[in-house]
Amino acid sequence: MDQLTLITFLPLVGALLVLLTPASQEKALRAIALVTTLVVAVLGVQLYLAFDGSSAALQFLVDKAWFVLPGSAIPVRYKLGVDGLSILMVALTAVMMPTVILSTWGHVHKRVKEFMLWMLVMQTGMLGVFVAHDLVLFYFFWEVSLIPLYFIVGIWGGERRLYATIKFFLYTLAGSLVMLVAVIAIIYQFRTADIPTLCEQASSLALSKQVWLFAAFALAFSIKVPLLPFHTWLADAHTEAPTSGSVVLAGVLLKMGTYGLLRFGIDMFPGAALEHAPLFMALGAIGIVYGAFLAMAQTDVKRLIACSSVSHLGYVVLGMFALTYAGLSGSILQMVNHGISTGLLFLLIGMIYERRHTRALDQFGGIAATMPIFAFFLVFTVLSSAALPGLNGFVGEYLILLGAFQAKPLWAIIAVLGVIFGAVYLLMATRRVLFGPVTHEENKHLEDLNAREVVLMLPLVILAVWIGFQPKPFLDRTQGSLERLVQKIEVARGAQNASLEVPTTEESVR
Amino acid sequence: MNPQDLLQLFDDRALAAVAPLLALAIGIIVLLLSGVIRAFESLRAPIVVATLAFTGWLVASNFATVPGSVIDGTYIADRASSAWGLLFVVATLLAWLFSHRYYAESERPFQVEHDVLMLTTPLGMMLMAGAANLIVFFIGLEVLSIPLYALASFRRSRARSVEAGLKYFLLGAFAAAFFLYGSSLIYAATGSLQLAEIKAIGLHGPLALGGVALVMASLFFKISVFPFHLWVPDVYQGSPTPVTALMATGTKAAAFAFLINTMFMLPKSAALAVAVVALVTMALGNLGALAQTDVKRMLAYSGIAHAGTVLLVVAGTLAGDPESSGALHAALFYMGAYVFTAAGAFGLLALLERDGERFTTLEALKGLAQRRPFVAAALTIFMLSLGGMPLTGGFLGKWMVFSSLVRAGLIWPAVVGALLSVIAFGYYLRVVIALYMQPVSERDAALPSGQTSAGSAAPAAIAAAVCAVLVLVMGTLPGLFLDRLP
Amino acid sequence: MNVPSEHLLYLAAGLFAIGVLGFLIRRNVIVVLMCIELMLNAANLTFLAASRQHSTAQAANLDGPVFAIFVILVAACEAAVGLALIIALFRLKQSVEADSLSEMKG
Amino acid sequence: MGGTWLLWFIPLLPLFGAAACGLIHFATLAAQKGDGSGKRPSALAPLVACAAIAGSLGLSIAAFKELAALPADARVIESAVWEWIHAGSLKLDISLVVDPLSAVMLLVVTGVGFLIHVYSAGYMKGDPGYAKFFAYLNLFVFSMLMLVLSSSLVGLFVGWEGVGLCSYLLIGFWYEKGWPAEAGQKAFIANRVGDASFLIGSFILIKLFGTLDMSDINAAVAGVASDPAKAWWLTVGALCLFGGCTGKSAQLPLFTWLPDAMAGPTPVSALIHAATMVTAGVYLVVRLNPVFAADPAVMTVIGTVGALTALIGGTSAIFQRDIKKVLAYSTVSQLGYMFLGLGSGAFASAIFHLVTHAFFKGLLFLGAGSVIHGMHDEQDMHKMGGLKHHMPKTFATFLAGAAALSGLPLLSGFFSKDEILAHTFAHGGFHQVLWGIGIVTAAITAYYTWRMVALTFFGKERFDHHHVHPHESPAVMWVPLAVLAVLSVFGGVLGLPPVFHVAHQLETWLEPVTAPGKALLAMHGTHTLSHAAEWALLGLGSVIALVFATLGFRAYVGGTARDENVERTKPALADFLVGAWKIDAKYYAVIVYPAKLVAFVTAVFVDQFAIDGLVNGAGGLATATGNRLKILVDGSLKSYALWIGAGAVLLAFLWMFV
Repeated sequence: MDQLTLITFLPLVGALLVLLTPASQEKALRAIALVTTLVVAVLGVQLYLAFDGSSAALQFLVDKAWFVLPGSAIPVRYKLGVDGLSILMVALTAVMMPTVILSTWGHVHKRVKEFMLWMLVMQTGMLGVFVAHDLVLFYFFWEVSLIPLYFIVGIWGGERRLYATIKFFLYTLAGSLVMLVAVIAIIYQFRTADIPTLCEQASSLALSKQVWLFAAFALAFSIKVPLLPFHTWLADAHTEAPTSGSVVLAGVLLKMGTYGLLRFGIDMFPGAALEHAPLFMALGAIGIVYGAFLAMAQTDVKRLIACSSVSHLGYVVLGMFALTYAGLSGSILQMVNHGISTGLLFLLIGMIYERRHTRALDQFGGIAATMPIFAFFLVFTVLSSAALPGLNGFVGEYLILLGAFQAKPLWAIIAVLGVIFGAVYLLMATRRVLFGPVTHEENKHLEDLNAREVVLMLPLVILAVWIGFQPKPFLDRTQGSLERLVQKIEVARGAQNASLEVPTTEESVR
Repeated sequence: MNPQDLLQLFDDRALAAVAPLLALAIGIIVLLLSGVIRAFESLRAPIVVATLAFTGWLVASNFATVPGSVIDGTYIADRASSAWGLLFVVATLLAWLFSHRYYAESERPFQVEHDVLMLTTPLGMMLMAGAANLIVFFIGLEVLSIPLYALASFRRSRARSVEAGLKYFLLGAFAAAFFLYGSSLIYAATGSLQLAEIKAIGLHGPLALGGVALVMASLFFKISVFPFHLWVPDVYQGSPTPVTALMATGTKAAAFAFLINTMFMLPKSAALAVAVVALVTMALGNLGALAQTDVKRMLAYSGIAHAGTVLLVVAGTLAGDPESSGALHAALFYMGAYVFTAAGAFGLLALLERDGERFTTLEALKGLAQRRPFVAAALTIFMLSLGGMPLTGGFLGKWMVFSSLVRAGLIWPAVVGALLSVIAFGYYLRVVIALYMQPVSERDAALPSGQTSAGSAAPAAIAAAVCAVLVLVMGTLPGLFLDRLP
Repeated sequence: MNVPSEHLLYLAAGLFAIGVLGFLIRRNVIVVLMCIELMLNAANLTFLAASRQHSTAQAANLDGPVFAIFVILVAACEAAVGLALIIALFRLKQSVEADSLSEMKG
Repeated sequence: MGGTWLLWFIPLLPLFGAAACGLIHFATLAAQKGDGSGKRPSALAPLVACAAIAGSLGLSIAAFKELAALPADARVIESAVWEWIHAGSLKLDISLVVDPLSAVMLLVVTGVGFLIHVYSAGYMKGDPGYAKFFAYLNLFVFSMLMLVLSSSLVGLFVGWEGVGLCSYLLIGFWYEKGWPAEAGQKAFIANRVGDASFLIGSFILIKLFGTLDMSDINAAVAGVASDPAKAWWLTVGALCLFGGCTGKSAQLPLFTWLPDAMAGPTPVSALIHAATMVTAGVYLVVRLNPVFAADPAVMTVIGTVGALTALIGGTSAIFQRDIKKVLAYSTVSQLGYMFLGLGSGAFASAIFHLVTHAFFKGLLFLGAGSVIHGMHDEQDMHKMGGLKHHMPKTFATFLAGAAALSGLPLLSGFFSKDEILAHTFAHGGFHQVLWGIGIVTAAITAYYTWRMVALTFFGKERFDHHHVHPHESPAVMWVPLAVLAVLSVFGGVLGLPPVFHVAHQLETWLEPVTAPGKALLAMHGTHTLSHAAEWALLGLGSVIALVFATLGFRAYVGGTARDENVERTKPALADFLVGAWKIDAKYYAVIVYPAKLVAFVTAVFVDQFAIDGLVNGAGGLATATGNRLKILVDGSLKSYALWIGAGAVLLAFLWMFV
């Protein structure tokens, strides 16, 4: 049994086990889920270590026949593989799930069986998206991964959960259905559904057709990222989702959008990506500042973090569409960083919610006195999220800003403003939660984090410090693929300039 | 028609072609006889199942050997019509299984008549699918429709059932009359009723095109496409749920089978017009369903939307889809998936309805997942398949329909079609939300949970389970079905 | 002297039009049933006229009349089922008004 | 020491110290929570912290000796390189470099740091967060050492933001009081504004030089400066970097956070807001002196900002009532002096003033701390007076510090400040105006310093005797005061003016570092001062210092009468000065409130109403049309048949004629 099939479908086996155990035995259900995710985590780390970062080729390849489309006899294959662009996200998804499952001890008490079932199915869906290398298989995993979160938000969510879950489902679905037409068009155009071959051949398309296909793909992924105009579903989905749902949504699901933009936007249609790069850089940069202002005005702390996600992912898109090596590697690393820091933030807010059952900022104040350990972790996470050097956020952000500056200095400068506003809203929130006199009676005798809650956060904290101090092994993992990608972009840039016949005055600085 | 022709009628290849029809006919007659004799009363179910199984086996064997045609070419049993035939047999079997123990005591004595009527419908469908002559199609149409009119109003005690039956009858007859007058005009213009000859002669001039228009109108009525779709909600809601299942799946498939054979009649320039009609149908179907509270009526509207989707395939072919049998493949697979999904969905509603409570409203479905997890799970799978979610048959059906459009170059209709199914998910999700995410409404809390009293619902439950599994298999391992397409 | 076929076709068209209009206007369901019969007969007439038109001396084109026979056959079945339904309606609603058939809507 | 990991231990020791104190803090927390009796925090924490700082002090002295032993032109010790971020062609590696400049800074940071650690062991005794305080202090020293030792601008940035973080944590140390947390937040955000401009500057440097290694940059500046296209970028880059310095060293646009930073404990003010962190800006300019010296316009900008900040700082300190606020504004003013010096190319003298300022300002802050400690946290000078009998040692050391600060002749302050003024005067042209501002500020400095001394230690005892019993601080606190007093008095030895015909120790020591910058400056004309001019300036400086010192002292030795009548007669002026020219209030009006308003507008109108409205609108539109379509299906047979007939006609028409 090859590694990738094992790691992708092991959670499904766990889900089956959960299905078979009676709903009454909650302890056993939680144990199964935890054990499964732990095994997958070990596999994920093993995969990460065995991955050779310098080669751009697909590794751990699995390639079996699946079915053949009638008439034109286009083979659709069950093809899995990992390359530099996806290895970090696969490892993160595998490593984060045990933390998420462990956190459900605190806040999921009713219908535990269904919750564990949906969590495990979601993990398979997410891993599938990152490892699928057949366009149809990718589309299958892309849409199927919507359903588990739909149920998780819908059943265990807050008051407006039905509104939030329908809105999130239909919004993402609309994007992916437009993408479906593009997927069909490109498969029948090149008579194959294999992503690597499509990536090579697609750049040979006429620019106008390439731009149309790119727009369709980019729309679906921009909704998922979420990029600026399509972000309104995120705040509702986060606020109404249960803690573990928010952690997974922020930690991994949003990255499927950015990964999609990378794989199907830039890798598949470099010409069109070049054409649209300034637009996306603009949306990213403005998204950063817009998200920051949004967060400043929030009164619900969970909604505040959701808005901060809009701002953070603005960085990722900015870095990606700078189309420079630094920008690209920074954006891939920032996908992981955002998963860690925002995941931790949601976990912490979840812990406070379990104790105070409210998320309104003015209900807190002076909690640092009664819960020092909680205060330590919250300040730590806020600093990692505000990109303090020495922690994970900084490495990604520095590379992104550097890459963006090399491409379009204007957007980089606007993004640097985001650094300031980011610090502003995060520190304002920390101050209103932790510092100041204890005004509310309940805050006086909140008991501090217990062992379970600290242990479940440790892997993410250690990862944050490790990426902060020693980012080289993580960055080296993406080296091979990124060199291939940058080389591809140069070719497309050359072709574009040749077609323009205008000697470019602005010397390109590497 | 001299004696040689009569003998020629029964040479071996022709016999094989007509064998399934004969098998059905014999089955119907035996069933009728069993109804007459009180002693054979218990044999009713086995006869039905035996007939359908035998016919199914015959059709399947025809599918392999591709026999010739009967009565000098008016009925052809080629691979396509055999495939459709298989679909009709399955649809009827499912509908019949769901009608098991469905009717209240008052209608129980007429169960034999009900089964006879139900058994004649596949005969009509096969004739329609294999018709190469307008007469054979007309006969098939009537052999299908008249039993359905009776079946629709089977629960005479209920005003709604009678109203549905009568409405369906009057409008059905009205459309049939259109068909007749259309084919007479075509006959007047071309002098022949044989499709191949008509195709050879070609249809020009007002008379011929007027005829085509009228024929197409009646076909569009049968597949319930805009502006001929208005009867569907009332008839589907009024008639007993198993009959609705049969109507939604069987008749639509038969009409599409014939439509694909007569696509040549439509002028190429009509591609855009057909696409627009199809899209409007999808829009009306989906938007109409959005406003419904009764699940059965909602599924009726969703049926209209699905008819619109399959019609897109016709537009695709007219606009020049490079794959010759693209339309046939798409329609066959789509209707195949739709048969299992819609029959399963209606079957579940029938299952729930039999609990004596008007169970088909959304309000009644609230919190069902707690009390009847399997029914809820199956219903969710059907809803997702109707919406076209991957891992279900519905998705690949939609995939093939859109690919025929994309291949033909009709990009924007494909995009609009795709976006309309976002609206579709709007109401499919409403069912799933009721099942899983809303608490049981107090009015229904008192209802007995678990299996109901009215005898064992085993056959219906098994049928629904099989449908659900097949829908998933069609989604995950479509190879099994795709490789067998003609 | 034969009546030219066109005249027959126009007559049939007229009959068909009357049938359709009758279906739309008349309130009594039985009359509606009769209108359907009228439309069917219009089709029969066209069939026969066309058959005559397409028959030549040596080869008579008899498809039309064959179709006409089947139409008459079907018309009979339809009438039977239709009347049965109307009786059922009458038993329930004590009226044969077409408008009584509007319990389900929306 | 070169090429090994030993150098790394200078910053790493305080890091391990911080971690150890952190663990101690959490351990004591657990203990407190356990039996709830609030067991007194163990004395272990200060020991660990002071040991860590002592360790790096020892290593620093050893490094200094090894450096001194090297020949003058090859005075560089580089540690092993640590590869940090590799992104394709861009290699951001960090190695620690000890060269004359960083050696000086090392000694100042670890030396003064060690004294302040010892002092705070006494000052913070009994505070529940005792171990936490030392953890933060050690973390701060780690960041400062990283900043000073790092070879690349990225490593420097790590230290840069690290010190910003520690100042945030330490200012908001007593967070339960509420306003210290706000002050901490304000400090961090102001630093972040500076850091943003620093980032842009470093990106420009990468764009120009392809690397961030400071020695490579300094070497390549000459080449880049000559190419006209790149020179423009270089100037913008230099100004951006200077923007970063204003944030960190509390210069004109971003100085408002420093006075509020006094909310933190006094040792923090001494260490961070007097001796080390605020000097980071000066260190950066001297470290990258060629980059700044390439364009004379940049130098003038630095000079003017320095002069104006000095003036605003000085004037704002005159009527302050809180002793720490006086010292805070005085720090802003003295930093202004340093940047004034840098502006006229006097890199060595700026560093000289930095060193002496660390001594006497650290001393004054610790002295003030000792006063506050004795007066049970009373900081308002109007409630003190006549403390010279109660705290003789503190009084003596405070006097030395005050004398040095006000520039009384022969003391360290006099020499370093005078040297800056001399160089500014020598620079000529516009810088002479700046010199004028400098002289006026020197006068004001002398005035408010001695006002402070008079109000605190002389005159009638204005505190009520029942509650407040001022007492001398324990040995652990006044010994560091004594050491600093000695340094403040004899600090001048480091850089005697040329007129004394004795080699300027610091200038020769820093020659290799400042040479490239000076060479570039020389291209735009050299400036020398005749002996006579120098003597004149020395004389003028000492006269002004003496005159205004006595003026300030005599005005307030009697008590606070002068303050009261100024507040009565010219309330507007008093309020204007105490509020630091109302700049902070303007910031709130122009930046903070509008930002909150824009945030509210975007959140409610743009986001919820506009974008979300569209989304929900689409949903609503669909359901609305759905409901309206229901009317179409009216259940009547007739309408259905009509639709069918119409449909047939439509199809016929469509195909016959289209």
